Amino acid sequence: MDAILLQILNGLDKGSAYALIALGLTLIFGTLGVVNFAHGALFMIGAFCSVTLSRLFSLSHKVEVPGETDFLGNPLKKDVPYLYDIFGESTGAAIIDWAVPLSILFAIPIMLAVGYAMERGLIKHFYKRPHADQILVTFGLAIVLQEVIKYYFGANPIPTPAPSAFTGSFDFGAMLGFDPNTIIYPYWRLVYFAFAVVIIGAVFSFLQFTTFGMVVRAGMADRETVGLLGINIDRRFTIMFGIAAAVAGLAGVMYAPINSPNYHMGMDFLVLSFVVVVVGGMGSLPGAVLAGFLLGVLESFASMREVIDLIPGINQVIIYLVAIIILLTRPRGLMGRKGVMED
Amino acid sequence: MGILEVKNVGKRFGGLQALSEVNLSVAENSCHAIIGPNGAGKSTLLNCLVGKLIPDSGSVMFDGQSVLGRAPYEINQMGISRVFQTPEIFGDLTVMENMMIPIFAKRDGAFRMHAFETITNEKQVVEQAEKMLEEMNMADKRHMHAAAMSRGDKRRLEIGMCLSQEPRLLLLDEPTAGMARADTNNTIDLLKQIKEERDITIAIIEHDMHVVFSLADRITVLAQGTPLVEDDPQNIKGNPKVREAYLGESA
Amino acid sequence: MFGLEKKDTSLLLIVAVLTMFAPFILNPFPTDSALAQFNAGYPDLMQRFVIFGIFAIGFNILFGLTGYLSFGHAAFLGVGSYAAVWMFKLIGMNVLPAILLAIIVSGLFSVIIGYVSLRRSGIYFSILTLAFAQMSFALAYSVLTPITGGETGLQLALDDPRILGVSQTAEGNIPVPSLFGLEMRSTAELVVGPWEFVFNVGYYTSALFMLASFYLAIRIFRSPFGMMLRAVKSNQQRMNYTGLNTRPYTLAAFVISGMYAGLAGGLMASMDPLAGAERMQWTASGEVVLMTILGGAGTLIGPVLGAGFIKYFENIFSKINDNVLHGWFAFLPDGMEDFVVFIIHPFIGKGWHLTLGILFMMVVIFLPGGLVEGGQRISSWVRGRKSEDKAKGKTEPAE
Amino acid sequence: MTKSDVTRRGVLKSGAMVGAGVALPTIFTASSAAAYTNEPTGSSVTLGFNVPQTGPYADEGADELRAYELAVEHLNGGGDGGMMNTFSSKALKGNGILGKKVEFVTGDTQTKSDAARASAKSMIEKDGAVMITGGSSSGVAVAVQALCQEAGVIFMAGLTHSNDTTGKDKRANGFRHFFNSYMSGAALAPILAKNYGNDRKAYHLTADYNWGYTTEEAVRTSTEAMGWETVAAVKTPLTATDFSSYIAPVLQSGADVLVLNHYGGNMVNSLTNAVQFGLRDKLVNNKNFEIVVPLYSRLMAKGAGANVKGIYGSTNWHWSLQDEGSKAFVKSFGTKYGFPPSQAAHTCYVQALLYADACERAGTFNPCGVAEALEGFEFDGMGNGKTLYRADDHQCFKDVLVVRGKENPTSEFDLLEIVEVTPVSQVTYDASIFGGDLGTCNNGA
Repeated sequence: MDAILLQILNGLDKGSAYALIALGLTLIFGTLGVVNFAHGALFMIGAFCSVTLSRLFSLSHKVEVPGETDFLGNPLKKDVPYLYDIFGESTGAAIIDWAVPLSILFAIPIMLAVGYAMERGLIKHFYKRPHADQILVTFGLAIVLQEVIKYYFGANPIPTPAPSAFTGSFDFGAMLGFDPNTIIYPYWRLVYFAFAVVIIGAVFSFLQFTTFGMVVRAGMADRETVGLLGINIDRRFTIMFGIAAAVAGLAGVMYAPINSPNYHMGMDFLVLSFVVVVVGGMGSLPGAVLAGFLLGVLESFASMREVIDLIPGINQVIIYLVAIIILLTRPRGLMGRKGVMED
Repeated sequence: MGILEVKNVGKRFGGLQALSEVNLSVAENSCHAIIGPNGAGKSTLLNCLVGKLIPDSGSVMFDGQSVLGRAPYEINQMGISRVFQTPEIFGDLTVMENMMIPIFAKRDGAFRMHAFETITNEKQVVEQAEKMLEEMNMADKRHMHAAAMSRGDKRRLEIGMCLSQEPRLLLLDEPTAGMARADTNNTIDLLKQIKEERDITIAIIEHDMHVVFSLADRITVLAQGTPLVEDDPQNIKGNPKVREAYLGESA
Repeated sequence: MFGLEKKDTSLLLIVAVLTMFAPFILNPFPTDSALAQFNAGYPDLMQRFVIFGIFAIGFNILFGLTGYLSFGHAAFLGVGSYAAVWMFKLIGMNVLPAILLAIIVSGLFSVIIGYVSLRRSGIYFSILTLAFAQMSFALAYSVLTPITGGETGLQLALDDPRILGVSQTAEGNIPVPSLFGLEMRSTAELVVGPWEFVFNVGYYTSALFMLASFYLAIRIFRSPFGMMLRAVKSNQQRMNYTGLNTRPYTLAAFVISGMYAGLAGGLMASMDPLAGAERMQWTASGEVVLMTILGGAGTLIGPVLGAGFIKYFENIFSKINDNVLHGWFAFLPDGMEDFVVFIIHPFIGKGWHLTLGILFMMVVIFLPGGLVEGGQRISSWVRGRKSEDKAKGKTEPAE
Repeated sequence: MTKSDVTRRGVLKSGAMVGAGVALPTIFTASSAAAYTNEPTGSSVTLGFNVPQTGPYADEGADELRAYELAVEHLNGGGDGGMMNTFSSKALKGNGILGKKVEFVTGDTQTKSDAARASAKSMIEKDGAVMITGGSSSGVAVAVQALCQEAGVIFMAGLTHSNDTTGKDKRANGFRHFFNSYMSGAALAPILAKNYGNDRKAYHLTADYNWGYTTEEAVRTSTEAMGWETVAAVKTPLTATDFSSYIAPVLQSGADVLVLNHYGGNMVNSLTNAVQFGLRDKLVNNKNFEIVVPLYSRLMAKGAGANVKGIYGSTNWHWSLQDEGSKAFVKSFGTKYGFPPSQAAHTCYVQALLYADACERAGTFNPCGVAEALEGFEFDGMGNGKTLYRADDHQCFKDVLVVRGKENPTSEFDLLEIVEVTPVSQVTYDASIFGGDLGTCNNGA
């Protein structure tokens, strides 16, 4: 029982990332009808926003430490961040410590700008082209973006820790009356899950309760009709693309402490998140979220050693297996609409 | 006994009863029109005839055989060809190729792995296709991309493709919808010619009364998913029920 | 000739001449010149050109004709390689049975995957093939290690049975793949002044297979079957209402292209008897997509060009480094030289992926018909300049 | 083609046109004119450095390449000579190898066996490399080693840690300086027992591929011999990025030690996740919960950041070693590049020197001669103390370092501290235990 509860918790957390990426993908697909293979790259760029901001905060100058030497026997020079000079050592250190959450503010304008530039500069020209072309051009863009990141940040993962207040884990099991240490959950993952829920909630209420959102939803349902009504749906769609990019980017920002960002993390997530979208049903926002969490939980279950012992290798293939089964039994995914992407 | 016998067909979509108790008999070598206001269930009925939809109840017999549960391609192989509201042709292929495909389908059936023959060596098919292109007055366009043609030409090509299969029943779904007057008249002339020159049964779904009365031998009026009346064209013209059914919509 | 029309015959002959004389064409620079590094006429790369050419030709039969974008085609290449290596391990080092088995096994594998995947179209089909391929890769890398060799790949060993051959040679080495005794690695060299040309048995074996594949592809393209496949891409609705069952057509195309991939895999294993799981990864499938699009999907020669282009990039372009650049721009003033090198640096050498990505995007955006369309545009532009008055019509469909 | 001449490359490079008209075409026969593959006949010899330049191990590959460039510089008499001055064999004179200037070509393995073989083949076939070296994973090493065996050139492995490289998949033309999983286990176990006690319960997470299996096996066997119990061993997919679902059940199992048989990105992520779960703050069975990483690399430790603090592992070499060889190497590398070398750099540098030295001692580049010179070769002064290149399996036997993540690093390079230098006697094993067959040396003739 506790083992299952534990994996559900883990799965929800894994699912948060899937759901956030899939949500953005679906927004783009639903509003613009574009299959965006560069969405994983947006997630990666978000994570590198965290990296960049912590690097900016840590910009330092060398100060010689008397009496100590470096590995070559020369006098040791220590890096002292400029922030220490400006705010004093303790405040400076606190700011650096909180770089990841602060990156949210830093990332939002960047991601919106990236999304805007992508839509206006590239995607716009592909509305009328076949889906295969959209996949291909965004696939090319994903390669370019990841290579650019690799050029500037290297191939190795870059550790980007969460604020020290969030390190460690709390004993969830003890709260529920299980034995201590049976269900532990890292604080930062809890933050991530809560963050994902907030973002998902924000996107849904934005679409539900604002006029802008209503028009966009109408546009998702029937693009031509709304166009006929004389509403400038294209501009709104551009904004939607920016928002989708921001959602993916924020998912990446907060993900940085969970796994050290590297240049290929986008591609790692891309395939999975596409599977998520397809399982959820192309164009269905609730479907994307549901499938994200569902696959996260299933993946967690499949990695239990009892399960692996029973079916070796199941943890390697579970997501794909589920995708195949769902696609064959429910062609439109869990909550897909009729007629979407069927040609 | 008509070549096409529709008996007690009903179809529901969720809460909407699209068709109920539809009975229809299309006599061989006649031109039978099905008319009715928007939402009367004309397209649903047509889709039930060609295998796109399966009715919830009733039977559809073509030449004594049931078409229900068969895939569209099987029904086509039985001898029913369909012309769509917006021309469905192979836009990326040339006009000549468009014309050859149905002939191959007629000759070779639903699938044949003829991967090691060359099209140009299929003399018989080529001849038939060229003949049909001549008949359709588009021999000069044979190397054109089908997608690049005018709407009227596309319609003409589609009809030609259907005819080249020598179907026993030709189904037309609003063949002149959205056409300019001149194109409409051309299409009417073409259909008239087909009707006169070939042993073919035509079932046509149409909105445009001008087209219907120019072509039909027999008319069924569909309203709210059920046949209102079936009669000869001249009787339909004066029928008050029909006027009533149409007045709500358009004149 | 060969039952082909004149235009196709000349295309086939051109390709035949190019492949047969590839050792000369690919080594245009004297070995002692600075440009020698652009020579591509060494056996391994030449083999790769034609083998990936086969792979892309096959992929194009599926994607170019039917429009079904498979993101899992590398799985068939991988399965073919494994089959071939197993043949080397169990039966003997003759390449023919190995290649034959590779084609059969990947054919069977593609029947299964195709049968399931082709129940969906569009992006659903892409995701299904991707899922199957990723599953194959993940399993081959881990739990199937006894069959696939896992991380290190499936390789020959001195104690393999090889019932129709020898386990080890007289010198105690593993025997090498051969065609009835003609070793794939045998190479002859021709020296003309400072030039050096290499003729390799493996290359010519692969090249003959490539020509046969190319010929077969032409026949398929020009056949009623090929026309049906293009019709599937153009309008499935019309297909169905014309009495044609699209499912067996697409499945046949899928299996044929799977067998092409198997042939490529078998040849790869014959040239180099080791099969690694990475050749099944989805990025490897992505590569053949890049090749086909870059060259020109749906055209006959495009995929071959694309394959050559990408392999050249991967093997030659990636070797250009800063020193080479400084050599090229030495004529510039020092500051300028450094600046130019600085600007170009991210795009060359290990940055070749970046250049490839940009190039690929450019092609998809501006040249949907790939390099072939580019060539056609240039030639029609040249012709247009010759006879300016001739009004330019719609670009003919790429052949 | 009047001035044409069909011959082997070897003849061409020595006699240029001398053989014109004399040498009859020997078409389609594998090298009969040359004595062995790519026999260097001019004034220079070409070595092939096959390292990952793209892909996830690109940074490690870049460090390997730096080491090779340094080695070439030293071999050709440039720089301060580095470890050539401390090397016990004095055959190298700083005039290249056998009087020929050392040149090199590079290839990109992409850390894929296919790509690695392709780049190695290109260097052999196109550039005439007489030796291939480098690499950053066992899969690649085994694949390239087999290729070199077929082609008839020497392979000097780079970073490869799996037992298979010199075990099941060993080849007569291949040589490994780097240590292996077995040695890691043998070196680590006593230290773990000493620090953590003899009655620990271990939980293994193992990367689901060859290297993972051999490492798990090695650590399990050697810790169980010390009295530890293995509670569970779970395989994790290579492609996994989030290890939470593997790590969360660890505490439930009653284990008090977690062994991460992961390398590279896997290691960075699994360790980061394990620390996030606060495992190391826990008290299980009244003992502090501990984490062990059998194979450490400084470059990877950098990726995991502060998470490595206090965690034990093993490594082939570390720049803080204070023997003369290591100091000399760190000095010349550090002076040239501004930071200390990684263990990958060290092993690659040493391999290049060892190869050159073997050529000098053998008096030939012929792979069979070189192999003979390397087999059973004993040397010192290369950073790991007295070292033996064992003839039976071409594996180097030398001291193994047990290291621990440093609590207070002074720089971004100062992440590990050496806990113990395990003497070679403790990590030596019988060559037959891993099976495999060297076969016979192939010189391509």
